[in-house]
Amino acid sequence: MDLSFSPEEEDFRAEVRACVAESKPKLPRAMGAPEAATRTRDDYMAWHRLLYKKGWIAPHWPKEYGGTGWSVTQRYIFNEECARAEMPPVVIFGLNMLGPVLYTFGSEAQKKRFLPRILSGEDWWCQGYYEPGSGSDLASLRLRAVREGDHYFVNGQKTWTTLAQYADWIFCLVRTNPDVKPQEGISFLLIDMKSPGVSVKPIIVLDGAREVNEVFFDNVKVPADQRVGEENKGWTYAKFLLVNERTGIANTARSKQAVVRLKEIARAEQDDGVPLIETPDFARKIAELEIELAALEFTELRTLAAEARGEMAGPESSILKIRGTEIQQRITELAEEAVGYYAFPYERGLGANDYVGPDYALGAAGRYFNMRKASIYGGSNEIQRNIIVKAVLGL
Amino acid sequence: MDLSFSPEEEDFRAEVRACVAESKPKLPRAMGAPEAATRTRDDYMAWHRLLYKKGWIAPHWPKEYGGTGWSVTQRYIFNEECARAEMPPVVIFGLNMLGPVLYTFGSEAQKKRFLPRILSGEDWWCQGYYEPGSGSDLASLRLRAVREGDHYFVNGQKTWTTLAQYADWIFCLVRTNPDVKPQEGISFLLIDMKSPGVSVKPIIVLDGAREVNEVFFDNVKVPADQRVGEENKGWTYAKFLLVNERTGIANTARSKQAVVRLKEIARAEQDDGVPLIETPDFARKIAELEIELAALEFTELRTLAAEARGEMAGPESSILKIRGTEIQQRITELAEEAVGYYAFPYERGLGANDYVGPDYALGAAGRYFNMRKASIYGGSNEIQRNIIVKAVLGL
Amino acid sequence: MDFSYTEEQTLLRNSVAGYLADKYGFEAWRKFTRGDDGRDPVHWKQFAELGLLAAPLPEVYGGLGGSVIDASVILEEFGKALVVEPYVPTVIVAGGLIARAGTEAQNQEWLNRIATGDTMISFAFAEQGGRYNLADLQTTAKKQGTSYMLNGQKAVAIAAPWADTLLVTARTAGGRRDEKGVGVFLVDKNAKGVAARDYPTVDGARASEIAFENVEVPAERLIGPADGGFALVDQAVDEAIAAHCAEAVGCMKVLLAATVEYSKTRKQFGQPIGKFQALQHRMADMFVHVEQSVSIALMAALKLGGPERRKSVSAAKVQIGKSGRFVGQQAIQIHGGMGMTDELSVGHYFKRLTMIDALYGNVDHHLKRYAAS
Amino acid sequence: MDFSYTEEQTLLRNSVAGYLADKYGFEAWRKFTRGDDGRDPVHWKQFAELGLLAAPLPEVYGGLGGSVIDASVILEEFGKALVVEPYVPTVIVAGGLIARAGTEAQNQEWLNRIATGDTMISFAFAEQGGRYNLADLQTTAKKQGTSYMLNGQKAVAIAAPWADTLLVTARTAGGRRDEKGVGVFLVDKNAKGVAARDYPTVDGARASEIAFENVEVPAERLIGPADGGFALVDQAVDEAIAAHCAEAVGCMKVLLAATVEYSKTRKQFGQPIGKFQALQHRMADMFVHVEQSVSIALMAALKLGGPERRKSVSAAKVQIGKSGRFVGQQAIQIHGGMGMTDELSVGHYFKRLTMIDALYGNVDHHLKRYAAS
Repeated sequence: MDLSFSPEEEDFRAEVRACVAESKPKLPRAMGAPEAATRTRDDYMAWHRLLYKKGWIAPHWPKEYGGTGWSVTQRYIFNEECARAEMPPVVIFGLNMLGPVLYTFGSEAQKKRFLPRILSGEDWWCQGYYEPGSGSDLASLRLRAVREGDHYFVNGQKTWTTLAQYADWIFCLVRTNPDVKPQEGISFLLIDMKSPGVSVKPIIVLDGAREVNEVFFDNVKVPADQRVGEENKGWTYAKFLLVNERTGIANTARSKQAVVRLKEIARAEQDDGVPLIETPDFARKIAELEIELAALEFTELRTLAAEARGEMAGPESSILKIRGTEIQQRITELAEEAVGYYAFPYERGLGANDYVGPDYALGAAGRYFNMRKASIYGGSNEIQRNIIVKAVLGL
Repeated sequence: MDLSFSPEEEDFRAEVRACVAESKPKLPRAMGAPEAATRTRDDYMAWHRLLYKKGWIAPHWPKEYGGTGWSVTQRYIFNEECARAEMPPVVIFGLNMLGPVLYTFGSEAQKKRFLPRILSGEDWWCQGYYEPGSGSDLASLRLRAVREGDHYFVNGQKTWTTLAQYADWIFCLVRTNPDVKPQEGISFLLIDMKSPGVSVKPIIVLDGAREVNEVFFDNVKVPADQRVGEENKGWTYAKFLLVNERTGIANTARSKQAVVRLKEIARAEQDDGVPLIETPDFARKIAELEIELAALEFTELRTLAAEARGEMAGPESSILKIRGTEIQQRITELAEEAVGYYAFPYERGLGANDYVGPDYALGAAGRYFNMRKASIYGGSNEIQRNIIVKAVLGL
Repeated sequence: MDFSYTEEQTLLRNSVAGYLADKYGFEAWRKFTRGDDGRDPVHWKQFAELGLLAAPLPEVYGGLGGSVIDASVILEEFGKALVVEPYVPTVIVAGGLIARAGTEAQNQEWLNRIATGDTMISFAFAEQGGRYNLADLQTTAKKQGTSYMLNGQKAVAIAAPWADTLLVTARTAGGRRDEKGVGVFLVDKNAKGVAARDYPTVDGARASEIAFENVEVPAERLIGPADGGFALVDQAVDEAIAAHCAEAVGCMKVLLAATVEYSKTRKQFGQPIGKFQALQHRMADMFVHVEQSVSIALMAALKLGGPERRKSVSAAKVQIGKSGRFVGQQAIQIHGGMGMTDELSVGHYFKRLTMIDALYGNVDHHLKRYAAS
Repeated sequence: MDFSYTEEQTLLRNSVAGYLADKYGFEAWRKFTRGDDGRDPVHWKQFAELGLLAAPLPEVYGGLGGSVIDASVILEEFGKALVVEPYVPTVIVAGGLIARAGTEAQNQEWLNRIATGDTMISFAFAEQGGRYNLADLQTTAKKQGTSYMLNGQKAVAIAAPWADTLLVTARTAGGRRDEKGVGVFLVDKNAKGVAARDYPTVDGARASEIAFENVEVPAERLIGPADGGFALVDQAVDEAIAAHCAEAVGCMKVLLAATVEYSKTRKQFGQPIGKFQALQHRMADMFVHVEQSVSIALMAALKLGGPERRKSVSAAKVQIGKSGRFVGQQAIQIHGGMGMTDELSVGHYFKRLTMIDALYGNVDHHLKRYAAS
């Protein structure tokens, strides 16, 4: 066991840090957490395009498909440096979710057609998994796809589709056979969002953001060669994607940086003339948070080490989702608490870039409200516990 | 709504206080919490006998059976004064558990025979409810009683029988019909512990105390007139007893006094030369505890007020069990924490009345260990939540 | 000891609840809180007509002489309907403070105006950098002849955009955090030198940042002694806290009921999610939190007039702050994605409970105050 | 970065686990911990033969030159078997301290004796009234010629009834809580003026209250500088904490496995209690606690030699303290009445975890130390 980095790894860190430092001023505007809720498509894509040019857009893809071929440690370093510089997150739907499904299960034609455009950012993908009736019980989905000749005709609805308003394509779980066990009648379709019959309706969430949408399908015609893998085997690919999703979800690098921000607030905020961070109660809460996060970081490192040894991410990785999201929620909760009365102003009511009170308070309450989603989406934390119960504890 | 006491109630409080002050020196020895684990039968009975002489032994029994006829408020005052003076608890099996069952469902002969001896303390009762296979699932009990002529013959086992080593009698739930739904084949029997075939085996618990026992029945002959109520209707009486038990279980008066003791420890214990009670972390924990307890006391008062209005204790009273036991556990946990290294000594290893370290540390760890039982017995806190779920929330 | 509501209180509850159910439903609320004004002015008038604004005020000045329990009854119902009107600042804080410390003339003028709904008062006490210390004031009031000259800024004055009058705390003497040297003034919102920057709040109300630049306030608008206002404000805020605790109880009761109801209809894995024991026990815990909150809100109200006022008010604020977070967070979690939407009321109760925790001192602040009192 | 155990470490784990499974089962443990001596002397000898006592000590003095991870491996297995022998005081604290600060002669003598199992050392550092401050010392050591004269009392010296030697901290200079002026001495347990009052501890070990009355300690029994012992002790205690964290992980793993197993067989309401979702989710939470504890214990061990030693050790002690309570309490709760009995091992692991929390500073102590470092 050894915690230290090799000289090569230290060199790599320096290279990443330089790239990040050079890129940041080129981004359209400050992309720190407070502005996240109002990011445009261009805001998201600017960093994506720079990384693409550098050849760093897909650290976890195999080299043959345009990945970097980095070691687990290099990816860890890359994430750390990006988080520390508060670079915008790269949109994960194409890169982290669909990409691995395609290069693992897609046809050669699909790989050729879609993977390069995911890397370049030409195609923005969104995820068509959830439906009004099927949240945690994903397999109960009902979006119907009926085969006629070389096409499927798709009718029904998806919901909670993140950033669908920017999407060119959607990957969808659809029901191709309603007469078998739910898991056995699902297929995995790629659908052009510009197809006739596709419509998108925003869902406004607690902080006022338009982050998710309903997507409706009215007799949408989809070429059969846009089905990934076999018909009615979509559940396999769906689960593959979900497990993949879970490993990145701990977000410890981002959370570490968010704690740095939180401490800045707590240093600025005064309680009877004492910086909040020096009051015993708040100091304790930050310490408890940092300690949970340190433990989670080492849990993540252990998972990465197993991955580096060639072991598949197992059900234990549900821990990363559970604690990772709890920590993210806790950070936003403490920030909301720290800003005192300045949790009240609803900045959206003031127009863009306008706010009242200290600048560090901007968005603190909204992020707390918004982050409640983290224990719901991506397989609710209750579902993650069920996974541990069944797959780890064998109950 | 009004929180104040009438002049009559204040007079009553003075009378109780005087009685308590006068009685305390007559008790065989100090009966504070630290010594609880080593109390003898005589230790328990001394205060019982004094109360009996005074006519105050059964505050909640109707006057016709020897109760005091006190109002709810008087009983509240009485409990408060006894707790404040750390008078020993009165053993509840006869008085609080069996008594109400007998005067509600018992025959005239049973009332005449047993009630006076419960009041006087001549008969020590214990509770024969639980069995090795039936804990929270009480109705699955199997202790078999077969009727032959005027007698039942009882075979099997009870367990977790508190203080059975001192008991003259046991009230038992027995299975008289194994061929019907579990709840429908149970009877309620009173069994003389001196009957041939009854044997008692101690169970030593975490703090080393002999508090509970296994009780074995080997073809024990029990006269049929020692059955309470109808044959196979015992479940009704059993449930009546359990709901009755739950209302007293909040124990807020005792907990308030235990917090006083805890604060004494925290004042004596030094952390870097500062009394522990003045350190922000411990001060906060005590404040949180006191606040939970204050809320619980008012929940209890609301329940008592409903009782005074003639309403039966409902399933809401499960709150009293849940929060009451959590608070008791928390008090002992904080005391264990407060004494630092003096949680280590196992006093039982040192002989009676002998200990090392500061006297306030005596028994702190043992009480913490022992009190883990509180969320298990009397219907585990999980069962109490089930009661709320079904009977209050209707889920 | 007596824990029963009087018949009048039950009637009062029914009358408030009836009005709100009829006229203040969630869809109406969504509409008017998003409108330009952020409220529907008819409600304040109706509150006056129903006698709610007069309820806790002394009878001699147009009030109904009700008890603190009456106020709790009203506020619990207000909590259930997410009422945005400034009942607490106007009636409880300003009304209570004037009734206690005002001159005969002030009582005559202001209490009557409050009772009839003729004024709406915003309590401008908070300042940037002052956090929850009511004496941490940089706004000054200097005596000049028969007037006071007000200078400074106030933060997050809730309902100020609607108010005609501001109840302002300012330093008349002493250092920044001295308790001695605090004065309380009724300031005309339209007075020269008052500048307000209005904005919506996350819980559906409106508030303002207010700047005072050489604002002349006549001496008869000073309530109580010029440098002895702290104790008055401290008590008025405690009464406000007790009222908001009752409001929070109303919010929590709605959330619990809505969550239980939702869990009975929402199906996953072939059965209502209310059949899953992990969620059942969480709802049982929500119930325990709600009942403990009911109890402690009652305790705070009943002890307002006694020697344990500060301690029991802080105790209530702590319990309600914690329980409000637990109940709110779990309500959203059990509602799942639906709980995250602006469309359902659940999230709005959650946000209101969060803001009640921030108001007049959060859990940590009141834990310290509890331990110190 | 590398998170793999070496082959040697895997062999070491198997060898310790094998011995303990064979010879140190729970029934044997119950018997000898209740015997007069409280232990079976054969085990210490066997630990020596297995090379466990030598494992982390330098090779030149009879050790095996193992890493901190080796110690963690051993301690985790010790935790699983509730080992009562004073491995940590003897090998980690005394061994580590002597190896770091001892003279050549001291190293030769003592490290060899430790490695061969020829000595058992109790670490007598705690004092009544001193709580968790290692510098809060009232025991004094006064230089007199070539000796030190020791006076004072030590509290809860774990394993002292079995030890031949005491590692004692004493004030050589300065005021009661000064970090400067702490000396560390190896004191013969049988020296004149040493009086011990022995007793069992709640977790199955033995301890003593020790009084020193004019005990003469030769100067060659002073380890390190006469008044500079604090930093030595501080580091040795951090190493002890890392070791106990590994031990606690062992305890927790056993509790989780036992609880899951019990829940599969224990039936209530016609099904195994492991089918009740409320309990299932609680066991999932136990699993999360165990894994987080594994992680942070690893972190503490790996950072022992670096600049973040104090911070990461305190972090680990906090996490393990909290997780140990959660896992222990839930293990008992899910075992129900059976968990309360002395007969089952569950309660003993719970008690050991409770004592590990109390040892060398509990959660609150290390939260403060974490925030300060």
